[in-house]
Amino acid sequence: MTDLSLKMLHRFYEQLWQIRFFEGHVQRLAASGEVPGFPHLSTGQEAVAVGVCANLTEGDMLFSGHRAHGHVLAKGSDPYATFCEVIGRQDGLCQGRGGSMHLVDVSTGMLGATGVVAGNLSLAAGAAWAAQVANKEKIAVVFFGDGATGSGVFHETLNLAGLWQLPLLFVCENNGMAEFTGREEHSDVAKVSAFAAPYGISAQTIDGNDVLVVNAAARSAIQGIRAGSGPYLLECMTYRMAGHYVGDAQHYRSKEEMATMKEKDPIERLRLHLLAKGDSAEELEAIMQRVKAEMTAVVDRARKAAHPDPATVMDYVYSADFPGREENAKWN
Amino acid sequence: MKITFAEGLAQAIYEAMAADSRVVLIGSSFMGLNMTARKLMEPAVRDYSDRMLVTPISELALAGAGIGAAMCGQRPVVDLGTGSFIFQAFAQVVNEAANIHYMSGGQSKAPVTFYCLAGMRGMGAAQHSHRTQAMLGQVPGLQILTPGGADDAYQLMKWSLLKSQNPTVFICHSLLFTETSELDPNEPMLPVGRARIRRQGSDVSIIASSITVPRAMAAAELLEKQGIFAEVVDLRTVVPLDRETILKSVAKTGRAVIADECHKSFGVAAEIAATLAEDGLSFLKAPVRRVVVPDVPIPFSQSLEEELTVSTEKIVAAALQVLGR
Amino acid sequence: MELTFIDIIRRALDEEMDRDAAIYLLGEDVAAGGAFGVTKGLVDKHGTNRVKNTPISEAAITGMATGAALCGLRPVLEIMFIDFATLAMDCLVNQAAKYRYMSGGQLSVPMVVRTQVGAAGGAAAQHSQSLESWFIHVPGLIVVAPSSPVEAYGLLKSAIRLSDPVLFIEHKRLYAMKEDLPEGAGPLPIGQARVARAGKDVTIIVYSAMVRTALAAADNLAKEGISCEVIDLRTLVPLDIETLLKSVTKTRRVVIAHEAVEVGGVGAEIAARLGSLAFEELDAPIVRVGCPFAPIPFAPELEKALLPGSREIEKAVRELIA
Amino acid sequence: MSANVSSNLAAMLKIRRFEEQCIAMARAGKLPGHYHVYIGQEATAVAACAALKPEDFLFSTWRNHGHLLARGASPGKMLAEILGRSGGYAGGKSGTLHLSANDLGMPTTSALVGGSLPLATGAALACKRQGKGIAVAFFGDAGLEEGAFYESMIIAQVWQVPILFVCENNSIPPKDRKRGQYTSSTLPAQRLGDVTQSLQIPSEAVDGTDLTAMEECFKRLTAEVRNGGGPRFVEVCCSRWPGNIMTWPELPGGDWQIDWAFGGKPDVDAMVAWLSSDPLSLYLKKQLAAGALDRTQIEAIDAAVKKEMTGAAQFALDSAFPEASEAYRHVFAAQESAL
Repeated sequence: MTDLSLKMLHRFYEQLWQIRFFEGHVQRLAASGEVPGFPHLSTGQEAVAVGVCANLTEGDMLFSGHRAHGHVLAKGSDPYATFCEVIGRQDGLCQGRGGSMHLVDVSTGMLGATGVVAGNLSLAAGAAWAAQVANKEKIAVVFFGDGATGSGVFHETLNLAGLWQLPLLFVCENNGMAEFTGREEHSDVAKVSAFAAPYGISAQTIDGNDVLVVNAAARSAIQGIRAGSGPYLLECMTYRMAGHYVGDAQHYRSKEEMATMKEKDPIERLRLHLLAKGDSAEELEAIMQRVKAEMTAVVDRARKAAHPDPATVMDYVYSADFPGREENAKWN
Repeated sequence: MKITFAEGLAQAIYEAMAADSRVVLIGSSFMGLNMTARKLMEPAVRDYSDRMLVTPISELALAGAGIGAAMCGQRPVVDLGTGSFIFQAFAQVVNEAANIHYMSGGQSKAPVTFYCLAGMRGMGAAQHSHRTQAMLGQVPGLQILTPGGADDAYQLMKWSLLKSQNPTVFICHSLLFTETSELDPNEPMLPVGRARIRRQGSDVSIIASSITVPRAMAAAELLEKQGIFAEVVDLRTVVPLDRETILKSVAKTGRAVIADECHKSFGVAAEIAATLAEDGLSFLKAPVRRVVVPDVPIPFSQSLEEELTVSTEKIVAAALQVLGR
Repeated sequence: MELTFIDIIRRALDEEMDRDAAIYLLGEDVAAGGAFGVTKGLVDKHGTNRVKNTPISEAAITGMATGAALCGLRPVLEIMFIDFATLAMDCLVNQAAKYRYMSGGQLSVPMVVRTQVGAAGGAAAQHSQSLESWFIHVPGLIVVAPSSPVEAYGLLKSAIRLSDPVLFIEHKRLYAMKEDLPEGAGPLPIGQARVARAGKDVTIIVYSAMVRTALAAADNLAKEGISCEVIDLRTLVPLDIETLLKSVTKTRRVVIAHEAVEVGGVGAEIAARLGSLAFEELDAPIVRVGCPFAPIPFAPELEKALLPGSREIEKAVRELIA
Repeated sequence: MSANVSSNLAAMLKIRRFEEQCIAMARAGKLPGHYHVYIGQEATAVAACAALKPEDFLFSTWRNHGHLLARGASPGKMLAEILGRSGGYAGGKSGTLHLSANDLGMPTTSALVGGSLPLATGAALACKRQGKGIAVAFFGDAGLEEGAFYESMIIAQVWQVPILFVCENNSIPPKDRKRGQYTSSTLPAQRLGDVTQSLQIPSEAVDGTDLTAMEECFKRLTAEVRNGGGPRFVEVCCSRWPGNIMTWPELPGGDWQIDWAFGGKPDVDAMVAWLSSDPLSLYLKKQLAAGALDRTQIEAIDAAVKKEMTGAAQFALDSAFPEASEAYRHVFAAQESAL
């Protein structure tokens, strides 16, 4: 854990803040009605995205769900294009077709975020299979919440991954909440990692709020997968500081619970670690301020970006070689 | 008494739970993310929380559990949340519930209600905006309720929970919650399977259901300012489909505009247009027009979604077109 | 040499696999040949890596095929019966059909889902359905429904070469049908209907196994002096409306027939379009022939009572002419 | 001979002879469509149904004949249904795949892998709410490959409903199993109970060739479930009968013969090997060794069963094919159309 360079640690610190500020703007603009739809925030869970993605290469394929802002940014997408997508602009990653719940950036290997709980798991297995038959060292990674473990597809995919020994890393962000209800009401199984063993899949449950712990655990899991030891399930215990979606008043949480949040904050924990390593508070404050200013500039620019042209609404339903493309556009 | 759509739903659920202890709620986020509407469910939560089951995100098995409990004496309503999530439960809804009465030669029945909060709700994008009534309407054995007014939200929901003997999909549109209508508790309910003439007219029939009902009503008002009298037919239910009322209205007006939020091809409007082409050709004075959603997934961006929306303006334009204006 | 529908599909798959190493077959028992023996023997030539058995997990294997298609493979997935596609609905409707659009054109899902439809005696309500029109209502999917072995050969080859997800619908009752595969047969165009029989009095619009039925009806009607034009749609998405309009302009009368339930089916869409586009051309109301609104019963006598056949088509035509 | 031994023997023989009858009728071209038989698994249905009460609900699969017979269904009405006749339980609409008997607590049968499991879970919810009865779901090992299985388990556990999941694993003899090596199914789990145990559902395995062991097991498990203990899972380890081949069942070596319990041998090697895991033959041998019955008694029971089956076959064959108008009935149940 301590073998990471100071440069790397500063990079983590920057990335954590980048996601935090990005989502801060999303939350602020959503409150004023400027972000359409129901964006989901990962505030408090940033360490998982940053810790895992630091071990991935551009060729590795990533799948995520409706809470994907952090994963997309950590995998290296341009914050401007990402923000444009979240507010539905033409410069967005998907030209305004996807929005917050369906962020895709093929250039970074971010292949799909799906708005359907557990909808991404089997797709990631397919991507892993494609890598396996191509004999490449590439792997697939899928982020999902503990709520997804209630879905049958989770079970089907674990079975397949174990059976075919796929190069696939399951990363469960266990934030203890499935939409609006606590995990204890959903399942008697405290740890998601317990599901892996019957299928012969190795698994581990770790502190997901410590970016260094996440990074080290993911590194060793990913090395194993690349070496051909089959799928791995990494369960990161984390804490959703935000509601299920922007605007969720979180009546299901107690005041005491809200108060202890700060102790769990992954950014604060990394800051304390860096201070202990000899960084000065001023230095860290400067990093934070710099990221903050950058993100403000990005958001200001994005808000000025053009909306998509309604005349293009029929684009991309089918590929260019689809024979019925023109007929489809003409008839409608 | 004037009520809102959301009030009608909440009241129907409360009254049904009070009237019959077999009414069980499998999942209970009927109002989706609408916080004001969610408050309306508080009386039911207060009095009947023992009949509101906590649900993991397991749509397939939750739907199946609803069917199983219905076959064995309960009257469950399964809240599938966002209507698009019914795809996870298709195997149970389509292949089990719809077939049980028939396959058993009439021995068994499954009076279960599947509740879907569906439709183009504004920035729901491609995976949260489905209108599934056309797909489900092709499944013999399922009843599809598509209320477009608060009166029907109340009555159809209450009927489904208390009286229906068949599996029912209750399709609720999230943009209807604040629509209001008059409800006279002493008036007998219009039977299920009968369309409601929401407005009489002589020049053109506008056939609507669910969210297109208030939009058709608004269109009719705009048309009246131009001296055109549109008749608005609110289907209320897609299955059963009241072909008789549709044909009767078009026989009177000679012209039809069908406003529906499904995709154009193979949608609810296609079935109605086909019915008119088969049985109403002799009294049609102009081709039927469909005001529907083009064959394209629902995009996220506001400007793109608006382009696709079945709006009042588009209904007005179609009416003018069939009138040759 | 005469080949059955099954043999010919196998040959098309085999040749396409030779042509393109990115093509992989997967599905329940496909290595052993699948439930109907379509893929039998392919594993011996192409290996277990490319002809892959899966668990009975329709939701996950459809997702896997989609994910693999996103990442450069061209999977051909077999879903044993279209009735089981209900278990894969989320993936087909919410994922595969949407990825190109939601990603603003960044992603492609070049995948073919082979499945089969239809009632062929005694399989009852959960193994006999014709559910194709659900998928036609989903933008982003292509739906192909061949009517004979030779047609299937050409259409499957084309389907495999497309860049969008295709549902390839085979009919149980066609599996044993035999035809000569003409020398030099190749891919057939997607989106072009075929005039299976020319005529002048009535247009009968059909696809899949119903083409054979309509041709038989046309034969019988010819004896009464009624000349029917039979159009085989071949693909349901894209729908070749031009060919239909051309025919209707000539005959001025239309019967649309399919085995799927009449309500909300392919016929409803075609009737609606012709009702609007050919309003002036029609001399009589359009008539639809489809399955009545009931599940498929088990008893062969009941199944026969329910399924539309050449008798129903003939009756519809005679009524139109009268 | 105790009443229990004689009723067990009669119940198992009834299923065996019924299935042989089906195969004979299929060979004679009387049985339309595909079908599945329960030969080799008779002891499971017999032991499980003995532990049930009239108010309990049962759910089965396409391989359901044994469950219905053990529950007391009429062989004549079953056979009529399987032949698609009007005298069948569903008047010819269900056939073998969806055979059901609502008055016996078997309201429907799904022919989709895992399809009945959510329904059974819902039935258990109804039982819990109504304060009586339990639900039992029978399914094969392939059921574990479907997400429906897993979702049903989770819900049953969260809701603590009274349900017993009975997985009849007929793929490979238990002793030969290795991880990932099931023939009929594709699971990496070595013991199926490991999967359910990870969901915190008490799970166990029982020898499906041993009627006595299963009687004890089902008695205990149904009592636990009935007393509010929540769901239970049991894997019944059976051996696949050689006649269960890919497409259509066959009778290798012909009808089962009493003589095979007295040293006689079928002329098919696979059958000779299988007899050592045939629950019926094993039960007979055990009771013979214990002196609980003799050959004459066995022959008398078998003769009575065969007579019943002949009657059932006659009933089915005499039953008329349904009227065409029947195809349109029962799409919807009758109901009041307003409040």
